[in-house]
Amino acid sequence: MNMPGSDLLTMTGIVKEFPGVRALDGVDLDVRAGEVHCLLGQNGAGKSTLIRVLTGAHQPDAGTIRLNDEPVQLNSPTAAIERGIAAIYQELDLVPELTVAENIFLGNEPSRFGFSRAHEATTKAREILAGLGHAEIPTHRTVGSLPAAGQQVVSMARALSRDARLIVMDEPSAVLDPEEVSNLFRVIRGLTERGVAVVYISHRLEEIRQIGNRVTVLKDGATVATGLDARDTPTRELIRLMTGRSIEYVFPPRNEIPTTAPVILEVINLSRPGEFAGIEFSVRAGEIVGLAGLVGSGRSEVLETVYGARRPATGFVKVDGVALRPGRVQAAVKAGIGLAPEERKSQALLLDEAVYKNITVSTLGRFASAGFLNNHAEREAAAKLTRTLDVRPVGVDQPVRNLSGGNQQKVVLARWLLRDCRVLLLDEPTRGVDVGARSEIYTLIRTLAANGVAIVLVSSEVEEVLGLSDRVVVLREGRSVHTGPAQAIDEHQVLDLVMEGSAV
Amino acid sequence: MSEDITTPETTPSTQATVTPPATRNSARLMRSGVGRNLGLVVALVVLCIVGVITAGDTFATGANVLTILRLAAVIGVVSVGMTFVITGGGIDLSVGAMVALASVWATTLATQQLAADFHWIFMVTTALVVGAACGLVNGLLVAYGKIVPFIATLAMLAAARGLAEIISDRKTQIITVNSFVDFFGGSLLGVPVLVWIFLLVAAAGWVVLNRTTFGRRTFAVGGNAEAARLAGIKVQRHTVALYVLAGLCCGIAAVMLMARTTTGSSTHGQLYELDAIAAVVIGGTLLSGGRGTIVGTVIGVLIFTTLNNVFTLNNLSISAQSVAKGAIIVVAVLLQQRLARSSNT
Amino acid sequence: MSEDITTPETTPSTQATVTPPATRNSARLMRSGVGRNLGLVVALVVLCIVGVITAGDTFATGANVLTILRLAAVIGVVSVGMTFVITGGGIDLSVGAMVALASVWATTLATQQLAADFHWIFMVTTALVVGAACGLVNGLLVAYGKIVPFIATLAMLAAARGLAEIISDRKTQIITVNSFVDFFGGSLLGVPVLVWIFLLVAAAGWVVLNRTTFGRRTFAVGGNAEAARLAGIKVQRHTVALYVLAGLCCGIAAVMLMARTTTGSSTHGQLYELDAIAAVVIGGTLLSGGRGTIVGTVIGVLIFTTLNNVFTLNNLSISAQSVAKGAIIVVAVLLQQRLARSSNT
Amino acid sequence: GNTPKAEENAGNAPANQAAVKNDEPGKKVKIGFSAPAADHGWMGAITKATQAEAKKYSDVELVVAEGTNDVNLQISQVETFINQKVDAIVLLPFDGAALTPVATKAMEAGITVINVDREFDSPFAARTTVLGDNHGMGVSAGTYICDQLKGKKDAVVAEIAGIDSLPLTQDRSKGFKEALADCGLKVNNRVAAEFTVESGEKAAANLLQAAPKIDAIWNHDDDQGVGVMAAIKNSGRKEFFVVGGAGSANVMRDIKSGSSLLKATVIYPSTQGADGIRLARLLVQKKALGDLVEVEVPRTVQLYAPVVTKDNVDQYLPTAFES
Ligand SMILES: Nc1ncnc2c1ncn2[C@@H]1O[C@H](COP(=O)(O)OP(=O)(O)OP(=O)(O)O)[C@@H](O)[C@H]1O
Ligand SMILES: Nc1ncnc2c1ncn2[C@@H]1O[C@H](COP(=O)(O)OP(=O)(O)OP(=O)(O)O)[C@@H](O)[C@H]1O
Ligand SMILES: [Mg+2]
Ligand SMILES: [Mg+2]
Repeated sequence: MNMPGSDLLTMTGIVKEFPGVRALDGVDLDVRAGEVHCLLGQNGAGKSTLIRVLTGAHQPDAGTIRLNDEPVQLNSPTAAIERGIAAIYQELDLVPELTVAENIFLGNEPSRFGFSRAHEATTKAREILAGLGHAEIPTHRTVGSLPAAGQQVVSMARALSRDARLIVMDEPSAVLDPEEVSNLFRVIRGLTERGVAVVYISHRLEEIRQIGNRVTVLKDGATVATGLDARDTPTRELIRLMTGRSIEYVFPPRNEIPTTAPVILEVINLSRPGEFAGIEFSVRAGEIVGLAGLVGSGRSEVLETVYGARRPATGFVKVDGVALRPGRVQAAVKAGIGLAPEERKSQALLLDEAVYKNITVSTLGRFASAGFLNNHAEREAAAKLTRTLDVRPVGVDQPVRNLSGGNQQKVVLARWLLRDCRVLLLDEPTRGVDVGARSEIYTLIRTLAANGVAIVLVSSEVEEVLGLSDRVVVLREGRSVHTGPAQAIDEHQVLDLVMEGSAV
Repeated sequence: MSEDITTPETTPSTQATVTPPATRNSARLMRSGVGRNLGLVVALVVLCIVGVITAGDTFATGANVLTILRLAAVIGVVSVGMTFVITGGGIDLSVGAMVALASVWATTLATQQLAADFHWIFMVTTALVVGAACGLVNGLLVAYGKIVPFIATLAMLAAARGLAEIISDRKTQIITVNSFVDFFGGSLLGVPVLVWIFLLVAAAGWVVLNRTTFGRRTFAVGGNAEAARLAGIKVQRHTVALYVLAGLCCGIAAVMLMARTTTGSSTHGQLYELDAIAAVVIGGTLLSGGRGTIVGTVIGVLIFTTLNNVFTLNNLSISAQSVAKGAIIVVAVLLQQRLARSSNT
Repeated sequence: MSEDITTPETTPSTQATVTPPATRNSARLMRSGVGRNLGLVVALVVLCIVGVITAGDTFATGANVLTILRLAAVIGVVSVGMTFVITGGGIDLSVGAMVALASVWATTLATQQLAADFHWIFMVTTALVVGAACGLVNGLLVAYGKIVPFIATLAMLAAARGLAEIISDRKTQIITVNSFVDFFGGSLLGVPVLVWIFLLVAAAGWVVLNRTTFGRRTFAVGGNAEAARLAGIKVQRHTVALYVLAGLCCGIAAVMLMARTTTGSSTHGQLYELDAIAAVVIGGTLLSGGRGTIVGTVIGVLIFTTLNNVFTLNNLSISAQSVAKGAIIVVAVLLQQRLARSSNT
Repeated sequence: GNTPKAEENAGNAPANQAAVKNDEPGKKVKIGFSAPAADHGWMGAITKATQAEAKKYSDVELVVAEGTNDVNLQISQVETFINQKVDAIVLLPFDGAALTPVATKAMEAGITVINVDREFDSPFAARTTVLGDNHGMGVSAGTYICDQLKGKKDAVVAEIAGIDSLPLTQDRSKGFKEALADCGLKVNNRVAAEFTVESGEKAAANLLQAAPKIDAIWNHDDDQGVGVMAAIKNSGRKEFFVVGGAGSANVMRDIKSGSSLLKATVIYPSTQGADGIRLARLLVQKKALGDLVEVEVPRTVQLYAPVVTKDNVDQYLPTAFES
């Protein structure tokens, strides 16, 4: 192991070009052993690309990488792994059909003469998961059946399973709740104490403050600042470095909801065994109701059930007082409900399709006459939204696959903003979105509400739920433990509620 | 399928962020039309050049071009239907059997009698209805019975061919309705009616796939069925429609084959499933769904047909043809990939 | 493929997080072994019951069971190889052609002379090497040439069959090496050697797929090739290995077919690709890769062969057999799904 | 009565008058029949004629296996027949050599095997073999074309073969080539189809492009010939004549009409399977062939491949198969 403080990794002048896009244009990064080095930048700044260069998944067009002052060629993931570089990628790169244990040791299976030692793998996997505070995750379950957060934990476990001296974490906290995040930080501290270096990427600046030592800021594929102190650099300064402008990082003011506003959405006694039970809430026109809770508390399931994508065991959903046929997406869509789902890759995006096609796919009727599409109108409408949401690069014709994670999320959101829904169900709408675009999105959501849309919001960031909603419903293990105005409760109370269900 | 193994660098990527509108439009054209199919076009052109060199006097004649087109027409129509099914994330192994069944049903004594007494349109309608009905069964089995498309359509393949044999008593049913043969065997403006039909079907297919909501939804269903469902698309109903479309195309192909051979027979359309899928896939449609191109399919069909024609003109032995075919397919695809990659940089 | 359309309810969900270990283990067994294949087993049993009822005196005899097993053996070995390729996210259309080529090459005069002079092992080796070599070419084309598996193996199908015809001059090559025929045509402990080979190949396939790192990595490559690459798996090399394995299985199948027919011929193995893929898919392996089961494949093969046997015994009209086959496949799959669903709740 | 029912002519041999005594019912005979896939007209006709023949005898029970081109499956079908303890097996093998071992096994099990059309490579594999004359077909077609083209030294002769990988196709082509060589001609263009209408049309369309001028075409199979004639009609070409093969009723009617380019066809009887049934029955019941003095059924019966022209078509039309 290296002594803490010595330079472990130096990347200089890294250039990476994709056809038509210069994603990295001379990036420098140096990481010391035993530190948490934070990488900041707007969506599309090139963070993930830099990480992929570092882990051998991409080949740089120029630049040098030195490990322990030795120049290295990382021309395949294997090469990077062999040199002790492990990564948690932004897009969960797991094999859904394999079990948790198998995923953790993928490519590094405990084996003898080529025969895998399942028992050993299970035992070791349990150890690692327990170390991550997730002993409850069953090692024999297929990863595809785990929720996003569980998958994220498996991803972390995999990175830890290799005896790495540098671990790269690309937005590991995007799907985690505060409880999980502090868990993660505990693990990271344990790593750095052993001299392992961690490169940490997140759009949540408060996390940087808590865990980071130094910060490097990327903008448009170039390093604009490096070696900043993670604790002392003012937020304003960081945001200015990232975006080139100063942004008020606050929630827009709430609208007054007239008491006469009609109730649009009613959820009555909704249950699905094993997921949630007896969920009841209603949303009035112009109101934003936030669902708070820990990961796994069943918030996504509730939204999907309201949307008809899952069939409830009991209860029903009413729109304008009329009960919808349960378990039918069509019925919900007809009644004007829209759902921006949680997992963009598997539930929302058509990765190989152009940005504008992704945005208009659930509003096609509006751009068609007699079934024939007006491509021009489609592009116009999509372009307007991508400008508002600051999607980069700006063209609406490139396939969504080529966008950065945060920009993909904006595309998902744009789809539902385009649609004139009466009820909008937003599941983690700002997952992986940078600070600049985040405030745009908040404003948009507010504006929608002001126009009379009933909105249900799920977010793992309690601050976001409280700041944006008019009322909050707190879920714990599939049951609602509190309902009330957002202003009457603070972050700590919510956290106490979700963990114990007793406070207030 | 494992074409996904390609490293991210090789995925066809797109124009620069800051291209001015004019260039962007032409770039878009390049990408969507000629560009994406450039390799295929080159492969076809190379094939034609080989044809001209080795059998110039006969290959480059108008009559030969029409022969190639006529041969391409039947399997071409089937392939257009197949393009829809595959783009929508399915596969249809029963196309050949559906062609056979439709041709047999449309040439039974009863149907022919009706056609002779009134109009040949009865035969055409019968073929189309039979094709669409088989497609409907396929679609229902896949979308609502949740049987994997491969197995559902394999079952249809067995059943439809068996039914065709039962109906025809395994006899070749000769068409005696001359008006039918005259119409479909004839020409319009010097181009055979069959070729016209092919052109029409391909053009209609292109428009539907690229310019309508139906087409757009097909891409969505094939690209990510779950996302499509959550986006509010009626995925099951759409899937059924895709198989009906394929069945309909088989009905049309049956009419064309009836005109070409003046018969209906349970042996018609043998191995069309392989030919059609091959043409579709070589044309650039993804077997895993979500990406499909009618232009590519048409060129794919033309490549295979021209290949056969060149072989025959050169009097090659069938075995040598086989080996050469394998090699040429590989070379053509490699060529196409090279070109696709370089046209993107 | 569009089996993904299924609503979340129908995806095989799993037991609760907090099940006590004992229940969990038995639940796991249910799920992985019998459970997942329960529907298939039931379908097979139903088929057998039908056989016993309709033709009890002959169906239930030991000789008839051996007949079914012997028939299943050849296509069974091919299907085991196919299971690997499909699980790994590919497909192999060339299996039948590889069987033909291997059988022809292993029965040329020269090889037979060698075998007669020394040992029949030379014929076996030739067949295996030819199969593996073809598989190697397939694998290289797919993994490094980045040609979609469907097209690459379609090209191999054409080329290998053509080559087999050229080598054999389209004549059936009769095996004169008696020791070869005696060995492979014989029995061991009352069970034909061919059946032993099938059992061995299936058992080995099961162990490799489920108990070795190679097997685990096959699932990873088929399930998410990019994730596998990032995890440090050499995806390309692995893909090549899968196709070589399939080729090797074809070589073994060629030896078995040679023993059964005492011939090598370019017409051997016709449409094995369809039969094998059908058995694999009906067995529960996902065509899109990432999920595969050898047990399912073996039962799938047995279902199809038993079906044939029952039909032959019952003297159904040939066309009716086709129709019935299609219907039975559909019913079997629906049955399986119902059972799989109910065993999960 | 057990005499063949009044023949509405379902494509069967004419009543063999001398065999009447043989037709009297005897011991029950269970016969298994297996043939390649009926993926073309002639093969369909074979199966149909066989089934029709068996129906005529009240003492014959016929078990028919699904047609297949997979020798492995066909072998198992024969094995199943053995398990069923049938009295006789009429076997039209997809590949004669490949089915030899299992046929031998059946013979060893005491079952009478009748080999039809494609020959086994061992004399012990069948009691009796009924063969068409493929080589003879080629010779007949070639000789006829030589006669018609006599004197034309630079005549262009084209050949449209059937499934090229089958030995029978090779035999036909060989005979054709030999006969042409005798009169100084050769095959200028050769394409192969697959015995189906559709493939015939396709092959012929390409052939007509490849050869701008043709004097004579021999097409191996009348079923694919329907497609061949359709292609010729489409091309509008008339400078040649066509000789067919197999002898379907359609073709014979065309020949009779005289207005077709089809001038002749060489018969390849589709009654071989039906003959097989009769012979199997006789053998099992230990009867002799009616018109022979010999008390045993002969080992080999090779059917004759005559050329049918306008002059003699009436003689053959009644037994021709409706493809
Ligand atoms: N395969 C690719 N082809 C083309 N362009 C790409 C590709 N991958 C990334 N890009 C582009 O490179 C740029 C950098 O993307 P990257 O994913 O590194 O951003 P990021 O900083 O990680 O953003 P986010 O915070 O949203 O995750 C973006 O403009 C993106 O569109
Ligand atoms: N980390 C985990 N490990 C294992 N199972 C989990 C985990 N998290 C959630 N689950 C299971 O998933 C179910 C609901 O998870 P889900 O992700 O839908 O909840 P959520 O409140 O929407 O959380 P998120 O904010 O992550 O979407 C729970 O019933 C639980 O059994
Ligand atoms: Mg990123
Ligand atoms: Mg959720």
